[in-house]
Amino acid sequence: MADENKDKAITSKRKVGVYICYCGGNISDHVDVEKVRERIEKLPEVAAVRTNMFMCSDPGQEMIMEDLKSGAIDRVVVASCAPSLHETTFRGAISRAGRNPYIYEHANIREQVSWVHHGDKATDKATRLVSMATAKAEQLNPLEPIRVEAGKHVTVIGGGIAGLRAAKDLADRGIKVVLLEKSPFLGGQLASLDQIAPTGDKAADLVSDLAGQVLNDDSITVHTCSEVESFEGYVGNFRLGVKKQPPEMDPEKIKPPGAAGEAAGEFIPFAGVYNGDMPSVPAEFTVETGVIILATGFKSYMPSKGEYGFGEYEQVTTLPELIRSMAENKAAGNLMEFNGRKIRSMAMIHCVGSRQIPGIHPENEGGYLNEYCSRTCCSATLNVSNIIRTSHPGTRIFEFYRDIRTYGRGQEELYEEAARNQVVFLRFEDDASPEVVRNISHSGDFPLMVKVKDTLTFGEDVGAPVDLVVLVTGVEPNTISDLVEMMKLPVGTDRFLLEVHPKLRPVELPISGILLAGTCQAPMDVGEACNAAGAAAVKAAALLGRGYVELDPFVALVDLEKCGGTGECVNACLSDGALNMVDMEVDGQTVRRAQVTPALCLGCGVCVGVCPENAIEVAGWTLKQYEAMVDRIVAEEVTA
Amino acid sequence: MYNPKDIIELIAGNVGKTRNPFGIPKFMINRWHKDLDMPDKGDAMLFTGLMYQFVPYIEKSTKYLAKFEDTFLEGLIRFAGYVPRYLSGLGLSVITPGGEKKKFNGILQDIAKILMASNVDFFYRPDLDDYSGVLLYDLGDQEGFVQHARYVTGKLKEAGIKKLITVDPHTTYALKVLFPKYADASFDVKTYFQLVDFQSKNGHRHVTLHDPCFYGRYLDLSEVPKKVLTDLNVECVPVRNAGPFTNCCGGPAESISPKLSTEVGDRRLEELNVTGEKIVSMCPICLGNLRKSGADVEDLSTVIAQCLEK
Amino acid sequence: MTSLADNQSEGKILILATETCAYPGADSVGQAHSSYPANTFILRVRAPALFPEHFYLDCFNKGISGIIIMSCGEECPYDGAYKAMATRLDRVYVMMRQQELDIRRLRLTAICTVCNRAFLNEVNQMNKVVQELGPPQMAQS
Amino acid sequence: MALLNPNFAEEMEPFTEDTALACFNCGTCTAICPLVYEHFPRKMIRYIQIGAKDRILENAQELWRCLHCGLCTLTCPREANPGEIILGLKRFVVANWRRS
Amino acid sequence: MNSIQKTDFDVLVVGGGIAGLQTALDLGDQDYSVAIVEKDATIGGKMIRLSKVFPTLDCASCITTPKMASAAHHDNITLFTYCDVNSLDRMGQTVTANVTQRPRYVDPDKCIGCRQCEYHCPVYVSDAEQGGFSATKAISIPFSNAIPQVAVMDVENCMLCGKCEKVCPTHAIDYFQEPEQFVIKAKSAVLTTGFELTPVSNKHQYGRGEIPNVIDSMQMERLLAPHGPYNRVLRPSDGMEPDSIAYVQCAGSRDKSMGISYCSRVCCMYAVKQAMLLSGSLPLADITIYYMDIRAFGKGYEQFYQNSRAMGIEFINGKFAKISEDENGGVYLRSKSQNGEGGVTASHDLVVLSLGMVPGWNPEGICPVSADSDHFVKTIRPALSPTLTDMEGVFVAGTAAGPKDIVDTITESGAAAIEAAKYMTAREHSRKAAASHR
Repeated sequence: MADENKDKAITSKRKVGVYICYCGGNISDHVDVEKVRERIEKLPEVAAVRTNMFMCSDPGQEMIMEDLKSGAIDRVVVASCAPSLHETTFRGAISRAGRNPYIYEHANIREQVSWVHHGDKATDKATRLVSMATAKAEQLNPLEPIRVEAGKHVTVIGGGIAGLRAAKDLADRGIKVVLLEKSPFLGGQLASLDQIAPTGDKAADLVSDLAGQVLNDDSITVHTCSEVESFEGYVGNFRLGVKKQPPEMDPEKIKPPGAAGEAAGEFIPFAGVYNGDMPSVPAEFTVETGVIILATGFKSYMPSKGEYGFGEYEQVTTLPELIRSMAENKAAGNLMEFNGRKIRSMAMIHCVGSRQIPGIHPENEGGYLNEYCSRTCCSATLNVSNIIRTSHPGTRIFEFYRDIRTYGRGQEELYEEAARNQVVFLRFEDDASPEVVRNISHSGDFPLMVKVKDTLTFGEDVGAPVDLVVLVTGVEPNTISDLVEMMKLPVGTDRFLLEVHPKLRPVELPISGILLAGTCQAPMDVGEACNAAGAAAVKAAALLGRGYVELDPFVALVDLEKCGGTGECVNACLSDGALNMVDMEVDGQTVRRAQVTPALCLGCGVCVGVCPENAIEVAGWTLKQYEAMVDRIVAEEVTA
Repeated sequence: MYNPKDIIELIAGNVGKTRNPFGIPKFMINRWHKDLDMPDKGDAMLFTGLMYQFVPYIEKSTKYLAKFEDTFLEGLIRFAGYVPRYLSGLGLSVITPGGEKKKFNGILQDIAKILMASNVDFFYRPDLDDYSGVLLYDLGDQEGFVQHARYVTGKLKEAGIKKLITVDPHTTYALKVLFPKYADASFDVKTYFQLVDFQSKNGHRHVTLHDPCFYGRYLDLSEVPKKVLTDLNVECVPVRNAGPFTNCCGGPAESISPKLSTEVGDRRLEELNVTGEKIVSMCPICLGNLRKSGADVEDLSTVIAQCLEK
Repeated sequence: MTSLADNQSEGKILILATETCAYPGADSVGQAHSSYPANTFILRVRAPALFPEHFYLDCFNKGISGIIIMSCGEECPYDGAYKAMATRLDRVYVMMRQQELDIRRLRLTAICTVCNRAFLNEVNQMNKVVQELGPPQMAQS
Repeated sequence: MALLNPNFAEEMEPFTEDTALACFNCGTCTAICPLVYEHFPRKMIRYIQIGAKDRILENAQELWRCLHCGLCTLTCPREANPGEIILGLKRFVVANWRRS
Repeated sequence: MNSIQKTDFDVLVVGGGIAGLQTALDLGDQDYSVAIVEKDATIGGKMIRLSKVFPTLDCASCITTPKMASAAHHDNITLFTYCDVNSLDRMGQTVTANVTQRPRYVDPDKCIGCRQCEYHCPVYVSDAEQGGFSATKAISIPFSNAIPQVAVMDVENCMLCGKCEKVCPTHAIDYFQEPEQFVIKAKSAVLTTGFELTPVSNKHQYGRGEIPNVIDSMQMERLLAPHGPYNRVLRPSDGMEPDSIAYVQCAGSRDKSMGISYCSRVCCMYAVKQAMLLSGSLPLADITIYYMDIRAFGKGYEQFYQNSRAMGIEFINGKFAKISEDENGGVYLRSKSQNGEGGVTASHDLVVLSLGMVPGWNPEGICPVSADSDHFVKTIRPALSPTLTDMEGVFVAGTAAGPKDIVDTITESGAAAIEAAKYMTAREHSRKAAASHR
């Protein structure tokens, strides 16, 4: 081995160290790791090959660091899982060894080899992928991250509970915040609730409390009736164009606040806190900000016409409507009243617009299914049932459910309380939803009948004659297609915004400096939304804490010797200002050459493809590197 | 299975008439105390609740019931006039074998001896020792039960009785839990084995203790007999389902469905037989029902009393 | 070695997969443990717009039998890059025809992070094409 | 089709403190019951919950199979006290018989 | 990292599981100095001991190890492992913790993690890290990716043969090591003390842990882990590959007869996850999940659950009443049937109890923070500030404040970190204000 290394030092100028992970069997069960090691050792640029059970573990990283420190190697390739998981881990290890983290290349031999291929083919492919990585590594150069000044400033989009929480958290950490809210009110969907479960807090109190704190905080500027119209920039230096305009409101439904004499900071039921700022003419302004937190929230599912009789029978309503009616009509009495009618018995049908199953539930109008669980509705329904049963003991309640999901602290108690309050539960299977029909054949003057095959009654058909049917509608992400398009936000199959990784980076998006808070990401209750907001705030605070942000160094580099000044790259460039033609002195002559503004360069490489002289490259992702990798794909000797 | 309605009415009628479920006058049943010299005054009264005394009668009557269960005769019982004489009243008394009666009387006598040996200041008044009515409660005749309980407690209260010593779990439960709740009468109730207070290492044996449901679950008394026996050098071999998790002997169903009762009893016996040691019970119902399943069962009092004699 | 022969006869497929969409998409196929032909080699790219026309031709010249560009499509994080690349590709097709290369050897497609089925489809289809066509023969090489 | 009648729980109230309401139909009582009998005692408990009084009276005999052994009550995860419910039902049925 | 030098910090984090690590990282990244005090010999908590995690089926090690490594290497974070917090009180402006470091009988500064001691130790002991299914040595590094990589001696089982002392290249073995007492002072504290599984001994009907083929969910995690005890799933009694496996849901939750009335929140999902992993490693096995309600409430959970049903995992609605053993090592379960007859008995080769969560720490007598009726740390503003406790400047995150899955735990840890940071910012402001008044 030692002699071989000496020989290599002569033939190859780079000393690439290769570290192949067993991944505790995840890789080694399908890839003959030791065979890969033997083959890779023969490559000219390779100085050392080592294997480990868990390369990402401390001893694994230690191994790399020691080889770097001893000078045995000067480039690193780790062959393990997907780079999204551990690229930063190993770059970190290289940094700790005192080396530049960009002398690193990753070979993905788990997700793209051992988990999809088997036998010799897996081993061969793994060998090729590693050899491709070493070929690239041979050409890697140290890169320095681009440091950009970042103002201690965050913009929160959305003035619901998560947005308010994030804004206040950041202000308390000494960071200036702009809060943008589309509607004239703060409080979001929480403002349209009454008592929340299971804490028993009044939504009005929570919203008033937090919105009050936000409005009283000098570090926070609140703009209601404001929407983001344009977006540009990068972490630390985002620029948002905001349009503020008088709200479109149905005067029948909502009085324009202020008109009724509401003072700033006052809570208006089912609207939110009015901040005293109502534009009369449209205005536009720009916000320069370091980090953007998206807290765009959710909307309630609207049943389609005919879904459980919705829109067909006037006695069919939704849970949000019921909550509103109850809050507006608090008079006690043996029977609850809804729309002026006394309700002797009512049905609550769970999972309307949630947990939809392809092939069983029809697609919604937009051509999608809500396959997810809306998480909050079970507890919300049980809470409402408990309130009704306590204040209107004559009103009977039947709950039709699939699974009762009272998962959180204090929620199972709501379920038990509902049972003790004589709420009758009926359970239906996924493919046997209850039916809401007009009550004709049965005696009694109840207008509707809810029929179900009740698995709790041993699969018998059971009917509930009722005065009211309440559809427990789930939550859907708010329509923010404009933001999604503008900011290139990733959206999951459930149409909620999609985080990078639910555990590693749960509130982050791939775009550095844009964070998620609350129900724009997934259904959550108030406490969970506030936690998510706190988690986003802490990331923003850490990002901006030092006054500067370090960006990936993967930006365009011009080889001035080759550049012929055609300007093709500038024409092709997608980012305004990232590439410019400038006059400069070369060998005593003034020539026009391309110049890069690194903070604005996206690193997309469009310029690379158009340069007639091959004079421009993206640092860390050069065309030569790719060519070297292709050579390894076709090289016969690699797997020999 | 018998129509519970008929059985309930039969038993309720008997309790109403004779203050016991079999319709046999108390003086004919309760004879165990005759040979013993027990004081009629003292600190605590021994209250047998007549359960042990009933066992021979229960066994006999259920034997006949079992014979007719699921036969056409079952239906006949519905008509009060056709209730065979031997299932109730004096007729039953006549056909019940004397040896059996003697055996169960012996259990009670042993208990009295144990109390004496433990220097318990107790007395016995046959006139105040009544059936607790617990069967009426179990069968759902709440009205009948409450009425009977008031009668029993009324007598006790009138006699100024405060402390009671019981001998079986059902009566103990009735006195400790049901009487305070339904008859407004609270006594200081202890079972006899809670009062055992003498030393002996004469046991030298292994036994399988069958905990009755009422001691194990309802009254949480299962640890006491175990400790008493251990102190007497009698080792209780562990049974998987014991204490609060004990399994039923099947006895309580005997009046409605003797078949079911035997089925459950057989299952329990199988569990108990795993240990291979002699089975010891402390409840007349368990004693009777396990015997019916073919077990060789001894009463707890017998085991304790044996240590006394040696 | 037999495996070497196997791999050669299979014809090699190069996949240019975007860092934000298609590359994690391929990972997602891996997480689902869905098997696909092993003669596929994925290069992680920031945007395929980086590659000039000659890159593709060079690849075929070197012996790559098929190329799939898995882009983000409309989801592309670099506004305009997709369009730029698509127009460039038209020129590549022209050049391929000149070289008498079957244009089915080069495909542009959009794969997102959760497009498992689409990914498998693309790979299997290209594999069929390269099996049918055999190794690339270039007119001028 | 059985029609729901939730008022029945109140009809039961004079006969027992435990009116089957705490039960969430998990079936533990049925599985632990030494009777090994068709959905006993949960079936009866469910009938109270949905107010199927006629079903209870039709099947009343089943109640007297109960040994009152208390295993179900001990094991019930929601402390719904199934044993006491059965006892309460017996009282209800006896009262019903006597009334008629 | 190991020897106790620095004892004054901005924040004390009690517990080095995923919640503690995330909290510490989020605070350390804001340039606060953080101490993590962990009772175990390694950080990583329960998560590092799992196989894969739902709903992404990432390997748990892959997610946890980078966080463990970055905490261990963080300039602002100091780890104290194998330490018990004896008291945690506020004294004026300071949170003071009296801590005992238990003896490892290995000098952490000298140990290089070479495992020579472990290889040469002649005493085999049951390996709790592998669910007790395999053996380790009386001196060992807890597991391959433990942090720190320092050996620990099991004094209960060590027979003092002296072999480890002889082979240790750095002379790190110290048979006479004594517990070390020290005091940590901080401005704020975050409790991330985690959970334990519901003790099986609490439920007689489930065999109290005495039936060999009835195992708990954490043991199944080990059987499924890539570096598990057998490298495949075998049942413990006879090493047979189980053909039918049953999951008993709510085995330690939603059961007042055990004194635990709450839902433990993760058991449904981990059972579904384990079932999916099992059907991968044992494609022919029948897997049945006995449940009351499937609580797949989180992001992507419902889809995950529906996938498992499509894969052929059987779900039977009914809580389990009783488990007993048959003579062939099989396990009988009694539950209610879906329809038709009432109680049914089913036989399975292996039964997994989906045990719930109980608090990992009881503050009583240690810390004046209150516990709620469920014995988890009480939070005073669960809606708006879910990490606030009733003790000033002391916050709580993760399963210390009630059952929680990993995603929610990590998010909550971030929230606790911002609360602690806010608390310290406010204090700094008032200190400055007071100083300027003077």
